[in-house]
Amino acid sequence: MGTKELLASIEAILFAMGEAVPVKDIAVAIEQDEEVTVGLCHMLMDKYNNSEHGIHVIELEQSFQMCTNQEYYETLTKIINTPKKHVLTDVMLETLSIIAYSQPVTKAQIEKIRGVKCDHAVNKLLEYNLIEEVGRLEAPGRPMLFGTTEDFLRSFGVSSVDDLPVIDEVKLEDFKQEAIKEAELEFNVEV
Amino acid sequence: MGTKELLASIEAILFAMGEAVPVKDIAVAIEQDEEVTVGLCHMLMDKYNNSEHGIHVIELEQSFQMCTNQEYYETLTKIINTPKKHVLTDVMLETLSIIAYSQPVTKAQIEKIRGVKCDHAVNKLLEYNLIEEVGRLEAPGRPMLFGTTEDFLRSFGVSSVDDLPVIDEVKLEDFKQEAIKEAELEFNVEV
Amino acid sequence: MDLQFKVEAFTGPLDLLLHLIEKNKVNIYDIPIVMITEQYLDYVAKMGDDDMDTMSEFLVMAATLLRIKAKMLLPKETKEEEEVTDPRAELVERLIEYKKYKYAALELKDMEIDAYKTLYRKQELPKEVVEYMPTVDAAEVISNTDIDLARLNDIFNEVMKRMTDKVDPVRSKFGKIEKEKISVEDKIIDVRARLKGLSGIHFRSLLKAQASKLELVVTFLAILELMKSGFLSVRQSHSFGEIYLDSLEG
Repeated sequence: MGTKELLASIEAILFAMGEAVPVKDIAVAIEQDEEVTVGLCHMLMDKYNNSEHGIHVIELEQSFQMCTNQEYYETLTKIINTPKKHVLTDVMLETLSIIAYSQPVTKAQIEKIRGVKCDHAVNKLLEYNLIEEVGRLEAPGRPMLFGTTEDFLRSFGVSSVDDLPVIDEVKLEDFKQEAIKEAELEFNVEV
Repeated sequence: MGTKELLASIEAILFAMGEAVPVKDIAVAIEQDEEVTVGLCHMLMDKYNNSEHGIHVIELEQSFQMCTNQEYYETLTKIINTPKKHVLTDVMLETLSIIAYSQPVTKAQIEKIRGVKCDHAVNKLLEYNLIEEVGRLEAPGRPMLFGTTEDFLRSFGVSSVDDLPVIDEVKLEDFKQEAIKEAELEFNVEV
Repeated sequence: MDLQFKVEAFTGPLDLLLHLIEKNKVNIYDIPIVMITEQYLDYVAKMGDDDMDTMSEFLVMAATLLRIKAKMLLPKETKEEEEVTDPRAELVERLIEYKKYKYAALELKDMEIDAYKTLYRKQELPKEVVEYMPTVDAAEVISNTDIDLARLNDIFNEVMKRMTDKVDPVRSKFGKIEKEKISVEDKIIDVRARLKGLSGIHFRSLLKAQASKLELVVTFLAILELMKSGFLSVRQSHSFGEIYLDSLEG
C-alpha cells in the first residue's frame, strides 16, 4: 500500500472505531511498524486539523482518535435540539401570573396558592426564560425566590412589574360574596 | 458561512451523528434550504468518495450518512469485530426481491408470485429490519403492506429503491443462458 | 434417469418448474407439458413428506399441470372466429413473473456481499453538545399564545378566587377539610341555644341555617336526640304540613 492508501486505512480505522485507538493496534492493522504509523497519523492530523474540516484527529498518549471540530459544536447543537414548540399550558400560565403579581415568591408559596405542586411549571418557565431566580428567602432551608425576567416584561410591552394591571381588593370581595350566594342557592335547592 | 465552512459543518454533523441524517435536519442546522443542502452533500460525496479516503459519504433516500470505504474492509477486519451478518436464505432473498421491486406489497401478493407461503420469510425479514410495515391495503381484511427499510438500502449498497438493478428482458435472457449452462453442468454431474 | 433432489433445493413449485424447463432446454413459451408434468410428478413423488406445508404447495402445482395437460389433450371444440387461448398461458405468465424476481434475488445476493464491507459508526456527540440547553426567546413563547396583560391579570384573579373560595369560612364548610369538626354534641348545644324558651319554631328555618349536607344531617340527629332527652317536642298539624319545634326548656 502506498502512503495514500495507508492514510485512508487509518482514516477508516479511526472513523469506525470511534474511541481512541492505540498506535500499536493501528500498526498491526496496516502492517507497518509503530514509528511509521505515528508518522502517518501525524500526516492525517495535518490533513484534518484545520477549519475546513468538521472532523479532527487528536493524539492522546499512545493513541489517536477522531472527533468533531469544536468550531462546529454550535451547528451540532442545532441538529439535536430541533426547534421545539414552546407551549404555555394553563398550569404554567397560572404559575406565571402568581409569580408576576407576588414576586419575589418561593415555590412553596406558589404551591400554597395553587394547592398543587408546581415544580414542572416552574422549571419550564425558567427554561422559557420568563422567570428567573432573584434571591433566597431568609428562612429555614433558604428557599429560592422567583421573579419575572426583563424578557417577560418586554414580551408584554411593560417596563416594570409595577405596570402590571392592578388586582383590586373590591374584586376579591366580590368573589367572596359570590361564593356565599352560591352556597345559599345550593342550600335552597337541596331542602 | 462560506461553502468551505458549510461543507465542514455537514462533515461534523454526519461524523457525530453516525446514523443517516435526513436532509431537512441538516438544512435546519446549517441554515440553508434543502436544495442547497443536497448540493452541498453531493459536493462532500465528491470530495470523499474516492480511494484516497477511508471514509465515504452515502445517500439513502432523503438522508446522508458517513461510512467506511469498502476497499479498506480487509484492513478493518484486522482491528474491528465486524458486525454479525444475517444469513439470508434463497427463500428470504426471493421474498425480499419481490418486496423491494413491488413495494408496497401484501403477503398474499408475494405468495401469489412465489406459489408458496411466505410467513416465515416475511417474519425473518422483519426481524432483520430489512422490511417494515408501511401501511394497510384498502381492501377486505385491510392486509398489511410491506416495504423495504433504510437498513435494506445500506445492506445492499443502494441509495434508493429506484437504484435497484433493472430486470430487463435481455438480462433475463442472459440469466436463462447462464441457468441452462449451470443446469447442464449439474445434469452432467448428476447423471 | 435417477434424479436426486432435496426438498430445500427449490424454494417452491415455480422454482422447480423453472429448473425443469431450463434443464430440458425447452422454450418457456412452448412448454412440452406432458414431459414436464411427468418429471415434475416424478420429483414430487420423491419428496419426503416431512414438510407437509411445502408438500401441499407442490401438489397444488401438480394439479395445475395435470389440468393443463388434460386441456391440451382434449380435442379443441371452438367456434371458428373465437381465438383459442393456450391452456399454458397463465402458467407461462406466472413463470416469467417469478423468474424476474428470482433473478433479482440473485442480484441482491451479489450486492449484499459488497455492501457488507461497509462499516458504520455509532452516534458519538461531544459532551458539550449533548448538555447544551438552547436559550428560549421569551417574547416568542409569549407571542405563540394569545396571552396579553389583561389575560394574565384574569388568570391571576381566577387563581386568587379559587384560593379565596378555599379559605372562605362559609365556602369551606362545603369542603372536605372541616367535615370532622361538626359533631352531634356541638349541634345539640347549638340547637338548644337557638330554641331555648321559644315555641313554634319552623323546622325548615332551622335547617335553612345549615350550610352543608353534613350539617343538615347532624342537625337532624341533634333534634332527634333533644326529643329523646325531653328538651323539645315536635308537632305537625297535618301530613306534609309545616313542622314546628317547641322548646321544653324554660
